[in-house]
Amino acid sequence: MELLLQTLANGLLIGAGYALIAVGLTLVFGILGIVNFAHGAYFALGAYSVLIAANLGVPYLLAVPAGMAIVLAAALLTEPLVVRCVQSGESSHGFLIVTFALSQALTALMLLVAGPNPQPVGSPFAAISLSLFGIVFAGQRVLILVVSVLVLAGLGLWLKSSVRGRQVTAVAQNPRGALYTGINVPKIRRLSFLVGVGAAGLAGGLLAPISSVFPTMGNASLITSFIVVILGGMGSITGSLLGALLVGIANALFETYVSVSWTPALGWSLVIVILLVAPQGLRGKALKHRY
Amino acid sequence: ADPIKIGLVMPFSGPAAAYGIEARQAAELAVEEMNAAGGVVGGRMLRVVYEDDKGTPQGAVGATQKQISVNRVDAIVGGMGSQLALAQASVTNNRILYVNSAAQAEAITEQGNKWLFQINNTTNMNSAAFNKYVISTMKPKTVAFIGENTEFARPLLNILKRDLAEAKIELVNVSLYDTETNDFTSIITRVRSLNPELVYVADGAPARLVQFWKQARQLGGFRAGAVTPGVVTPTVLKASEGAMDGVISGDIFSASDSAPETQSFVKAFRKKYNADPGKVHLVVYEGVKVIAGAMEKAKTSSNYAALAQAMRENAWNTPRGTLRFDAKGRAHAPYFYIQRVKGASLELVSRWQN
Amino acid sequence: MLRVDAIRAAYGKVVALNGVSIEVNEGEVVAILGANGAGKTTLLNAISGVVPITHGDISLDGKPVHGLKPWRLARLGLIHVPEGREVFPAMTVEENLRVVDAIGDGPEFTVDSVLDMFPRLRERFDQAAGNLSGGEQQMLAIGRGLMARPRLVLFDEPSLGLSPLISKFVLSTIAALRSKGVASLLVEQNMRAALKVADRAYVLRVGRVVKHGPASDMAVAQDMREAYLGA
Amino acid sequence: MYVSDVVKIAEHARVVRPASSLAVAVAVAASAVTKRYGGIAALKGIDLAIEEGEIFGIIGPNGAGKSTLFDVLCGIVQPTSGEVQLFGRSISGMQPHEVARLGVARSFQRTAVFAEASVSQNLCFAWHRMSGHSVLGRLFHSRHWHRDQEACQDRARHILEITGLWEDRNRSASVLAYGVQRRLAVGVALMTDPEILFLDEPAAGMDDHDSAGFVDLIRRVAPGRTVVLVEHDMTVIRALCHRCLAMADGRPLVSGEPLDVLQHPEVVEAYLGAEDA
Amino acid sequence: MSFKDNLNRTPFAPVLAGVIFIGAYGLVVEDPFLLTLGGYTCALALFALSINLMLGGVGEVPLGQSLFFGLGAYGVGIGMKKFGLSYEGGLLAGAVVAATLSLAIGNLTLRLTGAYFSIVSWGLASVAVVVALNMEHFTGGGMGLFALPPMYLTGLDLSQPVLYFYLAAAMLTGAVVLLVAVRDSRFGYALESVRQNRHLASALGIDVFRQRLKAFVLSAVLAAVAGALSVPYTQIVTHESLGIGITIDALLMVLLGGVRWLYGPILGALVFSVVPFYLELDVNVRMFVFSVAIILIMMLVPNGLHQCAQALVSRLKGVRNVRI
Ligand SMILES: Nc1ncnc2c1ncn2[C@@H]1O[C@H](COP(=O)(O)OP(=O)(O)OP(=O)(O)O)[C@@H](O)[C@H]1O
Ligand SMILES: Nc1ncnc2c1ncn2[C@@H]1O[C@H](COP(=O)(O)OP(=O)(O)OP(=O)(O)O)[C@@H](O)[C@H]1O
Ligand SMILES: [Mg+2]
Ligand SMILES: [Mg+2]
Repeated sequence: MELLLQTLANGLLIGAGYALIAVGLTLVFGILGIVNFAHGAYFALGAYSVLIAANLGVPYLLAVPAGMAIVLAAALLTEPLVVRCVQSGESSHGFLIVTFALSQALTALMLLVAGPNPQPVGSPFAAISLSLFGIVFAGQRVLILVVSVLVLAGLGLWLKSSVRGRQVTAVAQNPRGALYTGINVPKIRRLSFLVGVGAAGLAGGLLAPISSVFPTMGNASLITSFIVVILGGMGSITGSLLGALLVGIANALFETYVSVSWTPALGWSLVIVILLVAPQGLRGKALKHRY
Repeated sequence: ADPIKIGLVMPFSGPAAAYGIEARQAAELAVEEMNAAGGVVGGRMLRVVYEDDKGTPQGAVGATQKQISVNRVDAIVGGMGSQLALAQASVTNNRILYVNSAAQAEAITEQGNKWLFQINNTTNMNSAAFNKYVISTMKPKTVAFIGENTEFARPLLNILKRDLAEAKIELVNVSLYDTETNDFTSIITRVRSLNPELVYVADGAPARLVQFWKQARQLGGFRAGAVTPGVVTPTVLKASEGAMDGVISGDIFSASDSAPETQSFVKAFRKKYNADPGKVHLVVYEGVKVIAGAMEKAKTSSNYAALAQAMRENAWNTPRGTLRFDAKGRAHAPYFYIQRVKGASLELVSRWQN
Repeated sequence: MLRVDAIRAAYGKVVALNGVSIEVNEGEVVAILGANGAGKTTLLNAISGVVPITHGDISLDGKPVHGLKPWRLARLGLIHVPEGREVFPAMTVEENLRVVDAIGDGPEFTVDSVLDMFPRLRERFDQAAGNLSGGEQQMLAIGRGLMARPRLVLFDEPSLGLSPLISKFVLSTIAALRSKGVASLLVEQNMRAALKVADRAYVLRVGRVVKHGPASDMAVAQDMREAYLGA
Repeated sequence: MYVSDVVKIAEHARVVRPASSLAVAVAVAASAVTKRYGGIAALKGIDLAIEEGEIFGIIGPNGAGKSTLFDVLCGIVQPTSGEVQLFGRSISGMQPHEVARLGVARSFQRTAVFAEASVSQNLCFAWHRMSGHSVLGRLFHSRHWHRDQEACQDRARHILEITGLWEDRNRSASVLAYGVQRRLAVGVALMTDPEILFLDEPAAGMDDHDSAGFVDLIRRVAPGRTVVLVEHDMTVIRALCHRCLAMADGRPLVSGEPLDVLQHPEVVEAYLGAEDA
Repeated sequence: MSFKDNLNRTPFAPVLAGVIFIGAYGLVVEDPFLLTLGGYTCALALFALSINLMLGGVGEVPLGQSLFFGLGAYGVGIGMKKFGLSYEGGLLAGAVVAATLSLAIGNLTLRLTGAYFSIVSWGLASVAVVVALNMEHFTGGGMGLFALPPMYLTGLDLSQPVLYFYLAAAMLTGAVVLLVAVRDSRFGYALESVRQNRHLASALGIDVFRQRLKAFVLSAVLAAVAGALSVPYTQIVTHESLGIGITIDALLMVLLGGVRWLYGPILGALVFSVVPFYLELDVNVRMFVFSVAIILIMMLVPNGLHQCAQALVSRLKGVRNVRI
């Protein structure tokens, strides 16, 4: 019983982390139609930024926002590259190549500057762990859960009930129509790219103390985020939360009770099964017009 | 005279890039020392030429091919992984002298490849020593195995299973996780709930090893002894920030061995890089040194039959003592080290005579 | 209020507008007529900043607006109700209306007043816009345009796909907007109906204005035929 | 007053139905067709019998269910209840392409063309489904293949001419003016030489000249086919249709001769508005 | 210009040019590195063609195409090591398995589109990796299958660099001829119309799902053959051949070369496999430079390198292509 509860708690906490990483990916896809392969690289960049700030003596809780600011600056610089390729090209797959190359370039840059070795990031929460009825909650993970809930709820609220947020959705669905409606489409795109990438940076900074920092740390997270985003339905915030919790808890249960070596197949199998039943994911919306 | 070129084929990009960089450091140090001592084969200088194998077999083949036909190197040092070593060996076979520095699968040296040599112990050799220590000195009643699901950890598991069965020790858990895993909470939870007397962790990637131990500590750690064979490098120690305290490691090399040949290597390395050398440093350093030594002895850089003969027939003085190669090209060193992690360093527990 | 002076616009080598000049005065309804491919849509797109122009000038209230992006023009009270409706398909009718910043300085329209105008939309209030019928989408597009509180609306074939009854209603609405001080530039295929509500009209043929004048003078069949087709 | 070509043609050349048929076969039959989307009933019971060779018009206010009816008749949407028969064969459970292969072509209310292809390629796509060569045929019967290509081009040229698209044949479909795209959509449908042609507001967005041309075109191609069209342009309906159906709110309102239908008071009230009557 | 001039009367001319180039390359080049690299490049180009059949032909991004590449490689590996088949037998077995599996997979997944299809296909390939890792006695687990017996194709020894190059190039040429025929056939037209507008296509009587499935199966077989052709080069079959990395490489080749052009992937493969080997830079600098160069190329010629060639040709012909 205790093992089950602990496992469920683990799943929940891990899922919260997944959600935080995935939400930026889903946002950028939903609004720009871009599957951002560089998401993992921005995630790693967030972690490195926190590392640098921490090395300069900035306390962790300040280093995280500082790191996020650095990532935002990087996003601002790279945004024209990525967003420009949305419209140009006949194949409409140009973004694949651009975001992928961007991820390689960023990773190479991090390798060149910081070297390949994993480096530790300290956090005051890393040392704490709460124990409730014999169930252990690692402090840093609880922090992530809290931030994740706040960020997701904030984003969801923003998209749903502010005019600017609705405009973000509008641009996602019909940029041309948005242009005619007097919406500043490039600005909205930039905004959503920044928010998406910023969330990745934040996630990187928060997860760094758990995993330590190295240039390819984003790869695994990228895969999980893809699973989560697709499960939930691309572009849906509640969807990615659902997807993240589902994957987190399912993985935890499977690893504890069934098999570790088959776990990587579990997330994918979930995706495959769920999409065959619901082709738009759990909360995705079809964007098609009638003919 | 023309310089002698030694080709280093290593992963410089991708997840294993850390090893490539370490390999480069070691090779540079070795070459520097040799050149400072006047070069080899009549004063020819040594030069290292690098190619990236990206950590994939395809990449390894391309890089090795290029080393041979474009860069025209005289010998190749590679093998940062068994698949890579096999791929590289398929290209070098009968064409050039090839030294597999780090990969330890038995199969690499079973192919009947005359000009292939291996510096690291094979998995069997490593496990024989390490498991003996675990079983006869630590005497656990129950053991849990956790490791990456790759050609690195699987053979270790198989041998461990056999040895534990012989000693009637129960193996209560086996968790082989994917290399993309970055969260070990569930595995740790499960193992904690089983409460084994010993936890055996086999992971060849420094970043993951660090993650594992940090997460284990956050969840309260194990109430048991823990061992991990082979890969506790200085990088790992630094990044783990004490999360690995008390972990026992068995390795072919210990920087804290007081033997003079070890200490002179460690000192030279510290001087150049201001850090302790790890195992990867050692095997690549030895690989380069042994090749150069064989060239000097055989007075040739391209007669591979003669070079191979020289390699086999001589004993090589290296940082870990006197090294000999057997008929299959495997190196045999005098000692095996059992060490314990303490803070950011390893303390020597015992040195086993092989 | 709006002055378009000898503008030229081209898609690559295809010149779609070749020196077009038109004018819309305060509170006026001006019709643009012309055959398919004459360049009417391109003209509206050029005015609203969607298609760049290579020559000529456009000014709004005497200020040059040439090169301004659509969202800047919306701020100045110019809104374009485009060809092809361009609604947001997965958003509901309500969200489609509420997405608009009421940034213009024209008369106010609320969601309610739009729904009053098109009761059909009220019945479909919570439905995804992509599932609406063609005519319902057209109503939505018009309503959405008005929500931005424009003083000048560019209508590109607003009656397209509307039933005769509703299209009459839409045209009379455009006429009624005039009395609220909202000017319209109206592209229509239904020439007769358009000329009924318009004050003045221009006829476009292959990118040029070939005829213009008060609407009442325009309705001479033979002239129009020539103007349209260059017979 | 500018008298459009349409009106002129309408005056002295009403299409005469092929009189030969005493017992005319029914091409399109719908019985008690309903369609619900959640709470919305788009069709509330439609019965329909369109005879072979007929040009049949459907009119009705926006949202009356005309396009939905088309979707049901073409198998794109499965009705909630009721049945559709084409040439006496029930199409329930058939995929849209299977229905199309019965000899049905349609145009859509939202213009649908192959946007990345040129106008003439658009037509070739439509043709190849029926007559193109297989992969092996391409490899081993090169001569036949070339002949095929020429046959395709001949037919395409014919369509280009009758739809007035010849000038635009090499332009990409996506850059055409709206009205021209509508013509292309009709041309693509015609390229398959359908026995039943469903046209959803084909003349919407066409100028008077083009819609006159369109009326002409339909008259030209109508013999031997059944044409069903939805239109909001009453001139077109009057000029073309043998019979027509007025719908409102998912139900049939009136059907019969176009002139009668258009003068029916309910139709005038719900659809046309007083003045046009 | 008459309407008929649109007809391309010499669709096989580029193939002929290619054959001449291949012949010359094999004769002139003696360096085994360049020859084997040439052969491997042909295998990669074949894989890129298979990807482009999905990307340019069906309009989906097949992130999991490596599944079939890996099947081809494992077909040879398992066939030769575990069943004592010849190389040809292994190749054939891999292709047949790939065809069967793709039929089954396609039936399930081709109902999805866009990112959903891409990710599910990636998922399947990832599951295949897990299977390959865990079914140790069959696949060799993490170590893979190695020490394969000598490989012969049509009696020719593939360990000879020249022969390997020629045979791989011949397979590639065959695939190109097949794809040209596909493009000009009823199937090719149907596929193209489905890609551009599936609603219209189905209203014209085209069975959308079937066309997509046919293309998927064909691309799977091509990928499997490519995978089999890569084995004489790598000499070891590992789970890497099933992994996303190889798909991404091939995707980059396709996009770099140009999606809308049949030969684009081949051009891309050439650039991709040759250029990095000759960028004499520190590896990480090289990776950085190469990635940035790719981004720049995509900014300048968003439709791939063939756009440059096209612009040049039309400049020469005095025609300017108009696009906005
Ligand atoms: N994106 C484009 N690229 C190239 N040419 C275009 C593009 N859009 C329009 N054109 C061309 O410009 C000319 C004018 O087109 P426009 O759409 O302005 O005509 P229109 O008067 O609105 O016609 P319609 O009444 O059919 O809507 C046409 O010849 C058209 O083919
Ligand atoms: N997929 C759908 N989901 C929900 N409602 C739908 C759907 N399709 C159609 N409807 C509704 O059914 C009604 C009939 O639509 P339909 O498109 O058939 O009308 P129509 O007669 O063609 O109108 P118009 O003349 O404006 O084109 C509309 O009110 C529409 O909102
Ligand atoms: Mg227009
Ligand atoms: Mg309709």
